[in-house]
Amino acid sequence: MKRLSTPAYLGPFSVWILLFFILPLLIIAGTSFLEKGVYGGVTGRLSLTAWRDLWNPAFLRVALSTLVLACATTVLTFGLALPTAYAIARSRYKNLLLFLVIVPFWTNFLIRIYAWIAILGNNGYLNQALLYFGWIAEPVQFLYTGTSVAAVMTYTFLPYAILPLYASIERFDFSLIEAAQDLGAGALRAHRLVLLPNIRAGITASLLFTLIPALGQYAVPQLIGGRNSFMLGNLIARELTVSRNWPLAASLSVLLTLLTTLGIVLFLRFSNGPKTLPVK
Amino acid sequence: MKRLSTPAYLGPFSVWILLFFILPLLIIAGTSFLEKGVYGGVTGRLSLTAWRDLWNPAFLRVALSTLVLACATTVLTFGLALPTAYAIARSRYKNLLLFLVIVPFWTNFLIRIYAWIAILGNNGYLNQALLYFGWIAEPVQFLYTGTSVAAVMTYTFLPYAILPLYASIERFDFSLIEAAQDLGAGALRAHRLVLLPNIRAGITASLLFTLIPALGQYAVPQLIGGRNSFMLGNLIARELTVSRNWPLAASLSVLLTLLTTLGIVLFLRFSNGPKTLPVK
Amino acid sequence: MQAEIAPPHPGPEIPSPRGGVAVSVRDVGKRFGSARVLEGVSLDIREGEFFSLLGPSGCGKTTLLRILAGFEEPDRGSVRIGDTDVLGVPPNRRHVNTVFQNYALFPHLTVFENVAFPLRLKKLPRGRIEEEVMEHLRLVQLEAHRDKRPEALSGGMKQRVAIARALINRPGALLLDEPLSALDAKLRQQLLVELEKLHDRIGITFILVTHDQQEALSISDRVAVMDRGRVLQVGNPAEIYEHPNDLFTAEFIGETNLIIGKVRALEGPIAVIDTPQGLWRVRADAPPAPGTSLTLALRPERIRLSRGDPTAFLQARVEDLIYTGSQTRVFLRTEGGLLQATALEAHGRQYRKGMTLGLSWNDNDPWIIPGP
Amino acid sequence: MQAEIAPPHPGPEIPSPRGGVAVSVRDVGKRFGSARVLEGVSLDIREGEFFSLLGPSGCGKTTLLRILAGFEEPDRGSVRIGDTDVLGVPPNRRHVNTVFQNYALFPHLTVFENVAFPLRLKKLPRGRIEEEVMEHLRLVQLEAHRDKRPEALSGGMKQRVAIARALINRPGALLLDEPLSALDAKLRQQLLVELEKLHDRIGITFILVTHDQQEALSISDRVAVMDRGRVLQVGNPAEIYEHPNDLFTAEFIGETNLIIGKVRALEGPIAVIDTPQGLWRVRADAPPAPGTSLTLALRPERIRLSRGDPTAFLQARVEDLIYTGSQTRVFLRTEGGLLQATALEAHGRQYRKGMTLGLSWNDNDPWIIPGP
Repeated sequence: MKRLSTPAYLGPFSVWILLFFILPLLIIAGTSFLEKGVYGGVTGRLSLTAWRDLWNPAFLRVALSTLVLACATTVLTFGLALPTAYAIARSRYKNLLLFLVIVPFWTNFLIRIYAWIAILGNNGYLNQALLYFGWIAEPVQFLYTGTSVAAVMTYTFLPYAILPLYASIERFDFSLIEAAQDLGAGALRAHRLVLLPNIRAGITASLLFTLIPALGQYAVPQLIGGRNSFMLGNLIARELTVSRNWPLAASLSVLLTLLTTLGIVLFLRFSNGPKTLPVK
Repeated sequence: MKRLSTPAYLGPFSVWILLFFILPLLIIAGTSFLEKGVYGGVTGRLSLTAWRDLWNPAFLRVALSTLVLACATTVLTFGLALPTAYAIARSRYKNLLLFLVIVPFWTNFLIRIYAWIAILGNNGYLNQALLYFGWIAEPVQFLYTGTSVAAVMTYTFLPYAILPLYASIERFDFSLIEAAQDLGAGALRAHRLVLLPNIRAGITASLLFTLIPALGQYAVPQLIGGRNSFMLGNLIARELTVSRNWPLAASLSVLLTLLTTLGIVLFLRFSNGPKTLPVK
Repeated sequence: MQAEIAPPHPGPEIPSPRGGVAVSVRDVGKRFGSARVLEGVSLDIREGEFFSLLGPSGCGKTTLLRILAGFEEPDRGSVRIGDTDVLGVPPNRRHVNTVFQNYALFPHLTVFENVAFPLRLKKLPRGRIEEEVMEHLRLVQLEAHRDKRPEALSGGMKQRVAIARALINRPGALLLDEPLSALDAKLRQQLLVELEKLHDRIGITFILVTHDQQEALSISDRVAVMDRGRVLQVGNPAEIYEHPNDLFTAEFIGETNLIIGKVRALEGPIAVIDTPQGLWRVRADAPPAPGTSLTLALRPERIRLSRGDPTAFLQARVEDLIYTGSQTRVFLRTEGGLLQATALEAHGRQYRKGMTLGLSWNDNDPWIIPGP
Repeated sequence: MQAEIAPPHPGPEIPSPRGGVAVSVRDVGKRFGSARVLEGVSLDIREGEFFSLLGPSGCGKTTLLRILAGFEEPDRGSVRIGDTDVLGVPPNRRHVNTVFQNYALFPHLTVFENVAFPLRLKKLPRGRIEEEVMEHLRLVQLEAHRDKRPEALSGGMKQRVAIARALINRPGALLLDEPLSALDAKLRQQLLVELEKLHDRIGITFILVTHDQQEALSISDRVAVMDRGRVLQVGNPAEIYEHPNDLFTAEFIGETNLIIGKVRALEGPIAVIDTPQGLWRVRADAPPAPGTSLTLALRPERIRLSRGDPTAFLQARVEDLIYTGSQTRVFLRTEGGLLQATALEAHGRQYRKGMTLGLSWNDNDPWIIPGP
């Protein structure tokens, strides 16, 4: 069984990329330079209106808060995913634990969100319980805050962040940790100096699997965040479905894509950073 | 470095399951037995109305078509994911190709869907091109069909189906294929008899990663399918956000969860099937 | 109690019992990218013989085996198995089976199902499969483990399953790719003996790839020594060990003292050779002309050591002794350099570092290798 | 040209040059779940000596090494390294370093950075690190490969990096866990010699874990033979090989003929023993009383073979010959069973299957092992 040579693959893959990435992107970019139709859609005429409309401080504020929320979510998710993935990979019950990580996702996403609303809402079970016991005087505002959006996004993305980390930790040769300890590193330091650099592929995948959907999210902020925590995804959805201003939706999308690309580039640069021994 | 003993883990994991699976499920199940509030939410009174409302032939028809669409999507996705994952795992450019698989997902989901609407709509680019060249006399109905829903869901889930398959194929010892050929199996038969049983974990993950979100999907049928291709997820979303009948949404959710569980159980039974040598 | 002692084996001097050619390789060449892995290899392997391909890693021996099995196609040359040219024939249509280095047992099947795999492919009736598989499991003494999965077996047991599975199709030749290299030293010895027994019992051609010269010499009817894609020498173990015809083989097989020299004179069949260790008299069938530079080779165990023997050829001081139990390696400092001798343990004990010993050997013990 | 010949080594008979105790293990026991891995092991390893833990896989030797390194804690007993009780001391605070079986080189670091790792942990100044690392790379002849990643190195080179890395902290003892088992036979020989050279040069205590008796005998000052969690015998290679004091050691170390017998009479220091092979006369320091059942052991190389010698103890027919180049193993059928003898190749050539040979040995060649 020789490895098949590459050219055989590049064909289909180029088609994939063209069809599913370049083409939609071109259509979106193209649409942003067209005049909007009356009931959605576009006319055939060129127009820069969508780009002019973009220079709206409100939009830019949303873009900034999108970036902040997405980064916070990514950090939070990764912080939870790394120890979880480590614990699973080192356990004797790997398959069971992995299964448990995925199980919550049997129930519909929307339903789970509404269950959380039922729990966390101002009249929700949690506030009612706290009031009942007299621990609070009036309901606490859990929902419709940036924090709640980040928390629910974290909850949503956690399994996707855990899986690639698990895969790379499970493959990691733990005798390297022993070697590092043998050579004078304490347990924590050994993990930082030897485990982390050797599971970088998993870390990268995990962070990207969180950062990219977080930047593009619209369901969570809509349901949990309310108007104050709108993200770019919500603006785009509004322009597409309510305002029916497709060119503006398109220019917002181009902005979002640029933001995502920026995030990825910055992240990759950071993660490929210093090639030398990372001991301070 | 001993492996840590299990009890240390079971604690946090039980909390995870309780908080993110059992609790939401209980709240949903509970809600389905309450009386609906006037503007959404529920009153404290018990009621079986939500369950009585469920025995509506329209709902059951949607449940059936949800099952059909989800299964069709799963089969289609798996059929595309398996050869793709195989090709990537056997290629010298694994990382590049994996990257290309994920790249399309940089752009926002909603945007990609709208780009497809722009292409496939009755006034879309494809119909316009076909009309222009005179290959068709009037626009073809691509959108708002069950087929288009299945196709777009496939497009959406493909990367999540490819990744676990890739991970297990990449780990597979291909000398086993050589052994099977050496012992008299042709190349295809060797793959069927030896590769497939040994990447079963990846196959299971891949199928579940498609089947579960497909059963719960609401965004794609709403945008691409139109009223004729509504799935259970859409009914639930409608009851939650438009009709504001939370108990009915909850009973529908319980139905969906049962359906999903049924799907998973059937699937696992099938995939764990005959333990003997699978040669006919 | 009686010690476990190795069973009979055919011995190196006995010619192959059958006359036909099992495998014939002619001028086979193979490249991977820019690396030339095989460069014009030709071999005839006789029916029923135990044939070894011996060489260091990277010498091309495994590639040659994979060409026989059908996993690689050569760039040039021809390969015949029995009467058929097998070039272009896929592995599943070739009448040979392979025991892989890592055994390549199917992890999802039990021992029984692994061995039954080839028969199930042929859709033999259930009873017939049961019968044949059990017969072969008995052959490798694994009946009791029929329902275990490979992961539950030890290394030696895995290897025996792999052998049973490869034999059940009754192949024309059994190809073994370093089957012992993953095992412990003591177990390796034991399985080598079992392998030999098996070969004697079933009588088909065995082709063994190995990097271990002890393994190849002790088990094979004939050995092909390979280096850098070429076959350097083919012969029975005694020929290979006693008359390696080039430097690589002389150094790779066993320990050898190599001394550069120049022919000074010929005295009939005896060449008198000038070396840093003095004048050596060497018996040679076709001695090279005076003035020729050459290398003399002398096995350590051919050097006789004695104390105070005035007739010895050389005097040397014992510089070091390496004790390995059954024998002692003696490192000797002569005026011209270092020489190594081997003494059976019983003799080795009498020597001490710093002692002066006399060295002697027979005229026909050293042999000549062309060129320095 | 001069053959590559192994360099000097301290030799088995020379006692350890320094007097202190480097490592002291007292009554150490360890279980994993229900499996008892170590059962009351006690050992003293002297400063500067080359000490081997020898035994089959699963005998507990690696667990003992891991206890010394600090990767496992014993269930009972004490472990001292130098003057300190190290129980409960984590690996990074112990004054020993380990060469792991798979080398455990850090794949994300270059050769230089791997070796520099321990010094960077200590935050030594840059120039000092450069200097020390290069000195140690020179020690293992890898200066030229300083910027390569481990994946680009051969097995032998990886091992040398692992050794340099383990030595750079100047540990009190170097622990080696089967460092040669992943290598080819020929390379193993060569690296064994390098390891010995290194030990002589730097003079610290080396503790080697191995399952290969040849390896242990040829390189060690002293050897501890282990089986099933116990130390059976500790001694220098000659003691271990020539006077194994139980059956396991006798069978595990080298080849041995084992014969069951019963003492018939004592004639001073000579015991006359009744065996299926006739009456044997064996010299023993403390011969057991008449009537005692025991096992006689006799090394194959102690059996002298002769043709037509009427004074021979036994007559036997050559049943099989296994040729391994430098020597021939001769399997002999006597009236009472099978015996194995070893002949140096030069002698082995004269024997043929079916020949009848006379067997003799010295009174003090066989030794007595208690119990059958």
